[in-house]
Amino acid sequence: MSAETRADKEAPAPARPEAPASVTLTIDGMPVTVPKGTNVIEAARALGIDISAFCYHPGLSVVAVCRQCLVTVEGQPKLQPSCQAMAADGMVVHTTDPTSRGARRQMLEFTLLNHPVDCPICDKAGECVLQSLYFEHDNAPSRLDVPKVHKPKVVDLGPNIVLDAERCILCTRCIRVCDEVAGEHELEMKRRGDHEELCVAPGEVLDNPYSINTVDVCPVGALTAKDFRFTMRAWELLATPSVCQGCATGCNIEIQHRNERVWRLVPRPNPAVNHYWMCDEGRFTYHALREKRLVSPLVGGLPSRWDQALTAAAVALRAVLETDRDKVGVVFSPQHTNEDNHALARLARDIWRIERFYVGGKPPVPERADKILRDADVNPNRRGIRAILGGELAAGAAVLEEDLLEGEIKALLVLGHHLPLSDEAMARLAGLDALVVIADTEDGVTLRAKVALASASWAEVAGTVTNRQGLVQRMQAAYEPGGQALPAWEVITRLAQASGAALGYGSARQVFDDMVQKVADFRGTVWGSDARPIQLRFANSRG
Amino acid sequence: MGLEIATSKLEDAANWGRKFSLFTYPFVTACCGMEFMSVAAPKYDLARFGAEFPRFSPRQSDLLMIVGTITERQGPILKRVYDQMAEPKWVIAFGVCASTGGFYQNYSAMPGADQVIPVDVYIPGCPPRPEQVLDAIMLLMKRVQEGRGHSQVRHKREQLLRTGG
Amino acid sequence: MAELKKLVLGRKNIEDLDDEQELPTELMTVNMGPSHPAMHGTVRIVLTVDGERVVESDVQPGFLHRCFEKESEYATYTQIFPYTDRLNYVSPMINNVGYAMAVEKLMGIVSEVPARAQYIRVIVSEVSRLTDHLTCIGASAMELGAFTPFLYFLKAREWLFELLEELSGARLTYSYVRIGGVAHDLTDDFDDRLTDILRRTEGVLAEVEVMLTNNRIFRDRMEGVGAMEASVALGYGLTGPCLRACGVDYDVRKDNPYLVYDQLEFDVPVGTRGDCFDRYLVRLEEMRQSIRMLRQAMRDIPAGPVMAADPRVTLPPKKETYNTIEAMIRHFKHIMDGIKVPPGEAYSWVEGGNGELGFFVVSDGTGRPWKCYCRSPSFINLSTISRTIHGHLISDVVPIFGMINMIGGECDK
Amino acid sequence: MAKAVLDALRGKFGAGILATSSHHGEDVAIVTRGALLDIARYLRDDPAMAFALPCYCTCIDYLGLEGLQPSAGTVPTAYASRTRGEGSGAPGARFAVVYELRSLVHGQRIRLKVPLAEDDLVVPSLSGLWPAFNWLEREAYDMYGVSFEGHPDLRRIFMYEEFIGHPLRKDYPKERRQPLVRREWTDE
Repeated sequence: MSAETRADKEAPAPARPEAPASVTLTIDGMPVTVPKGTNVIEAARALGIDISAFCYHPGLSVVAVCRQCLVTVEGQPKLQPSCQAMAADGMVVHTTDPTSRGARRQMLEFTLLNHPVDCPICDKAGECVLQSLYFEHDNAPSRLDVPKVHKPKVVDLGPNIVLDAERCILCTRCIRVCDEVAGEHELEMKRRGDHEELCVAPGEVLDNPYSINTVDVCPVGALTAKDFRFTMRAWELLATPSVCQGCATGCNIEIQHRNERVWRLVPRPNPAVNHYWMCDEGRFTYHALREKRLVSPLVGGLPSRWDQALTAAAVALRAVLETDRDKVGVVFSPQHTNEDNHALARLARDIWRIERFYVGGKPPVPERADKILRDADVNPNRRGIRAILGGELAAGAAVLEEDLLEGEIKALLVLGHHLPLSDEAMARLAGLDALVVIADTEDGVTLRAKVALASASWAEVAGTVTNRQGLVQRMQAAYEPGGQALPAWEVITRLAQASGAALGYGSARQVFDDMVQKVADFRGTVWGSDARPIQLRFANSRG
Repeated sequence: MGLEIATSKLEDAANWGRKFSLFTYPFVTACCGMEFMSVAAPKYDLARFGAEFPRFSPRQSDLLMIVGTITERQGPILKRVYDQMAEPKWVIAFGVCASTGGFYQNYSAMPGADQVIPVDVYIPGCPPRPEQVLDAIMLLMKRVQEGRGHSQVRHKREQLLRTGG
Repeated sequence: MAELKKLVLGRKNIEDLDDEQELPTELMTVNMGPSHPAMHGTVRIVLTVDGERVVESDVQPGFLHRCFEKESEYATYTQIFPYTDRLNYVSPMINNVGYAMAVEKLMGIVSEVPARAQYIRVIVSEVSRLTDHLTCIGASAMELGAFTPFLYFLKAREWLFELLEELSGARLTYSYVRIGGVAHDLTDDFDDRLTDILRRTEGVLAEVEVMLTNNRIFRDRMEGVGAMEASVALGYGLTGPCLRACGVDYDVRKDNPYLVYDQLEFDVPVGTRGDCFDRYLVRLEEMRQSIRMLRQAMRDIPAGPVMAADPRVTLPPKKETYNTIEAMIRHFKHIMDGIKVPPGEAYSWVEGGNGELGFFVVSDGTGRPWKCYCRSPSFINLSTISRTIHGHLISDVVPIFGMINMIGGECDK
Repeated sequence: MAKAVLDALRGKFGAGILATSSHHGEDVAIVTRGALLDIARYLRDDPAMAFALPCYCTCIDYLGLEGLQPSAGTVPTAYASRTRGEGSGAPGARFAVVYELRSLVHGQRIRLKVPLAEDDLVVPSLSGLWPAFNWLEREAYDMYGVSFEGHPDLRRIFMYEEFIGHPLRKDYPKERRQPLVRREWTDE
C-alpha cells in the first residue's frame, strides 16, 4: 500500500486501526523490517541470509514444490516453506536450527537420489544450483544402494532447447516461465513420484520467443540451449555487463566471453527494464559480431594503414566541404552508442557546420513487437540520437533515399553499415564525390565506401545507449577491439584531427562528460565504475 | 664435382667434431637451474657427451642453454648474449618456461624464448628430468651432425644466395 | 691539452700529481649480471669501482619477476601450490608448508590438521632445508674455486631429491602439501631410506667440513667479508641463517613454534661476527640440527590420517567420485571452484631456507585469493647487499652474494 | 599481552587509530596517514614496544570490494556476485598499505594498515626508520603505484622503466604484455 492511499484513509476514520505498510520480523535473532507482502525468503535475503531454494524465483509465482527452503517459524507446528510463508509482524524465524537444517539436508539428499553422475558432461556444471547447494549444505556421501531411475536423455523440445529428463529436479520453473513470461503454456509435467517427468504440452512445441529463459532459470542441466551447449564450459567464461543491441528495449545483459569471443548473452536483472528476462532473438545477436568483420581501414576496398585512410577520408570530405557544404550529409547510427553519435555531432555540426543530417540503422520490424519486451524498432539507440541532435530532428532513411536520387548529395559521412536504401539509391552512392563509412562490418554501405574506417563492435566498447523509455544505460567493453579497429568515437576524433580540427577526446568517458554538459537530456546521468571481468567460476552460481 | 664432395666431407668432419664438443653457455635464470646442476653433477654427468664445460662468455660457447623463465625484462639481454655468440651456434630451450612460458602466462613472463631468438631443441618439463636433458643433447648432436641446426641452415642459405645457386 | 689529460686520467689532473703517488684511477662502472656465473642469472649489480674497490652499487633484482601474486589471484587456492614450489625452488616443500599454513589459519582449521600430517610436514621441510643449505654452500664454494665440495654436496642433494621424488612424484617441484594435510602418506620404506641417507649425508658433511672449514683460501675469502652488525641487520629485516650469523637467535621454529617443532629438541646456532664465514658455519650446523630433528621426527611420528576430515578441504575418494553424484559434485566443486575460504586476511610465517618466509593471504570468500603476498626472505636479505659489499673488492661480491643465497624465484616473485 | 599494544596505541594516538581488530591471533591497527610516522617511531623506540624487526610492506587493492576494507569493528561480509563490478556501495578506500612489524623482545607482531583513496595514493615512507622498507616500498610503488613520501629512491624494482602502469592493480589485465624486444619471424 502506498503512502498516498494511507493518508487518504487516515482523515475520515481515525478509529480504525491502520494497516501497516511494513512488517518487522526476527530471523535468526536479527530483526528486519520489510514491506508487507514480502515472503520470508526475501526478508532473509535482505539480511544477507541465503536460504537454499530450487523452485523459488523472484520473477515467478510461488509454488513451493521443492521444499528446499523449509524453515522453523515459532508457533507453527510444522516447518514452513519460506518462499510461501509471508512475513508477518512479530514472526520469529529460525533458519539454522537443527530441525530446519536437517530437513533441508534431507530434501537435498532426496533431490540427488536419482540424479545422474553427469557433471563432467553437463553443460550446467560450474553454474549449477544443485552443485552449490550440495557443496555448501550437505556434503555427505551417498547412501543409495539401489539402481537409479532412468529417464530419456536427449529430448528435443523445440528449435532452441534440449531436455535431459534425468537431470530434472522437477522445480517447474520452466513451466512458469512459459506461462507467466511468454504467456504460452508449452511445458507440462507428466506421471508421478519418481517417474515424474517434464514434457511439452500436447500439441505444442517449445518455440515461444522467450524460450531460452527456461535454460537460465533451470537450476540444473536439464534444459540446455542448442545455441550454447557443448561450445564452452561455463566456468571458463568471463562476464561483462552490457546492454542488448537487438532492439530499443535495451534489456540488460551480461556478455559472457572468452578468448576475445562472445559465447552467449544472458539477461542481467533490472526491474525497470527487463526484470530477469530477454528474448531469444536478442541472445543470438552476438553471432553477427563475427560475421564479415571489418578489422582494418579500407581505402577503395583495399586494406590500408590508419594514417593513410584517415588522410584520404579527410581530404575527400574537405574537398566537398569547401565547395558545396550544403551537399555534404552525415548519417547517424542508432546502432552506435551515444558517445559515438555525440562525437560525430560535434564534428559535423560544431566544426564542419554541416546541416544535412540523416539517421541510418535497421528498418523497423513491426511484426516482432509484443507487449512483453520485444520492440518493433530493432535499433538500440534511436532515442539517444534524438536527444543528441536536439530540436533539429534528423531525417530518416527515406529522405536520404530521395535526396540521393535527386542528386542533392555530393558527399556522405556514414556511421554504421546499416542503411536501408533501395538498390537504385545504393547504386547512386558509388557516384558520390566522397563516401566515408565508419563501421565494424564489411557489409551494406561499407561495400560501397571510398574509405571505410574500422570501428569496434558493440561488445568491444564502453559507452551508453538510451532505450525506448529514455533510460541511459551503460555498456562495458568485454574485450579489446579486434584487429586494428578502434572505438567509433576515437575514429571520429582522429578523423577530425586529420582534417585539422580540434577535437580532443581521449576516452569514452571524456565524450560522455562532454555530452552530459552539452546535451540537456543527459543532465544528471553518471558514468559509473568500470567493471573488471569476473570469471564465472569464481562468481556464485546463478539461480 | 670433386670439390663439392671434398667440402661436404670436410663439413661432415667438422660437424662430427662440433657435436662432441658443445661448449654450453648456461643462461640460467630459474628453477630449471637446479636440474641443470643435477645434469652436470656426478650422477647424470653431462661430460659423457662432451658438453660438460660451461663457458660463461658467449664468445667462447656454441650452445646456448636457456634454463628457466625468460621475462620481458630479460629479453634484450638474452638477445644480446645470442648475438655475441660465434657461428655456428645452437640453442636449447630448457623447460616449458623457456619453451612456451609454461604456466606463467602474464604481463612479465615471455611466452617462450623463441619470441626473441631461434631455438633448435625444446625440452618440455617443469623442470625436465635430467634424462630428458640428455635426450635433448643427443637429439641436438644428431642435428649438428646432419647440419640441421638453425644457424647451419641459415649459413647454407646465405651461401647459396651469395653464389647465386 | 690539459682538458684532454683530465679526460684521459679521470678525476685528477696530471699536473696535480706528485711523482710518488700511485697512478690515479678513474671511477669505473661495472655491470655484474644479470647473466653472470655468480649472479645466478637474475640479478644485475651496477658497481662503481675505484680500482678493485666497490664504492657504490645499485642492486637491481626483478629479472625473474614471474608475477606470483598476479598468478595467484587467478588460481584456486589449491592451484597455487605449484606456484609456491617455484618461489624458492631449492626448498619447495617449505614454501608448500608455509602457504598451506596461511590458508589453514585463515580458514581456522589449523588444529584439524592431523598429527601425522604435521610430522610429515616437519620431515619434508627439514629435508628441504638440507637441500637448500647443501646447494647454497656447494655453489658458493664452487664460485670460490672449490669444485669438489660442490660435487660432493650435489651428490648428497641427489639422494634427498630421489627420496622426495619417491614421496611426491617430482624431483624438484613437489606440490606435495595440501590445505588440511599432505597429498598422501609416506612411502613404506621411507623410514629406512631416510635413515640411510641421513647417515651418508652426515658423512658428506664431515668430508666437506674438512675440506672447507680449515681451508686457508676458503677462510681468507670468507672471513671478515660482508660482516654486519646485529642492530643494522635487524633494521634491514634480515632473517634466517644470515641474521643468526650476526648473533641474533631469531628462529621462527623456536620463537613461534609451528607444527610440532616445539616437541623436537634442537639448537639454534648463532654466529658472532655476521660475516660470510659465520653464515657458512651457521648453515653447516643447521644441517646437523636438521638431521637431528629428522631422526626425532621419524621416531615420534604417530600413525593416523594425513588429511583433515573436513569435507570443505578434502577430496572424496576416487572410487566414490566416479560412482556417486554426491562425491562427484564435491570433487567437481573442489577442483573447479576451489576451496572456499571465508573473507578476511591472515599472515602466517615459517622458517624458510633463508629466513622468515611468510604468506599474507586476503580472501573475499570465493575460491581464489584476493591477494596472496609472499614475504620472501631472499628479497629482503638481498637488500642488504649494497651495504655489505661497500668497500670490499669486486671478488668479494661473489662470496657475499653466494652466502645471502638469493633465490631468483623467491626474490623476484 | 597482544591487546596491550593495541590499547596503548589507542590511548596514545586516539584519532590517529581508525580501528583495531584481532583476528586469527593477529593484531591489526588501521591508522591514518598523518599518524603513521609517529606511530611507527613509537613502536620502534618505546622499550615497551620494541618492534625492531620489520616484516613486510605491501599494498592491497580493494577495487570493487571496498566493503571488504575492514572498518571499525565490522567483519567483512562475503562478496556478492550480483554486485560485481558495480562496487559494493560501502564507503571504503580502494587501497590499503600494509606494514607488519615484529618485536623480538616481546615476541609479538602488529600490522598497520593505512587506507588510501585512488586519487590520493600517497603515504609517508618508513624507510627512514627501517631500511628494510626501502626495497619493500619500491615494490609496492612498482606494483600498485603508491607514492611513498620521503623515500630516497622511489623507482621501479621488478618491472623495467619502460613499463606503463602498475601490474598488481586489479584493473591491470594479467596478460597485457609490454615487450621490450621481439624477433622478426622468418623461415629459419
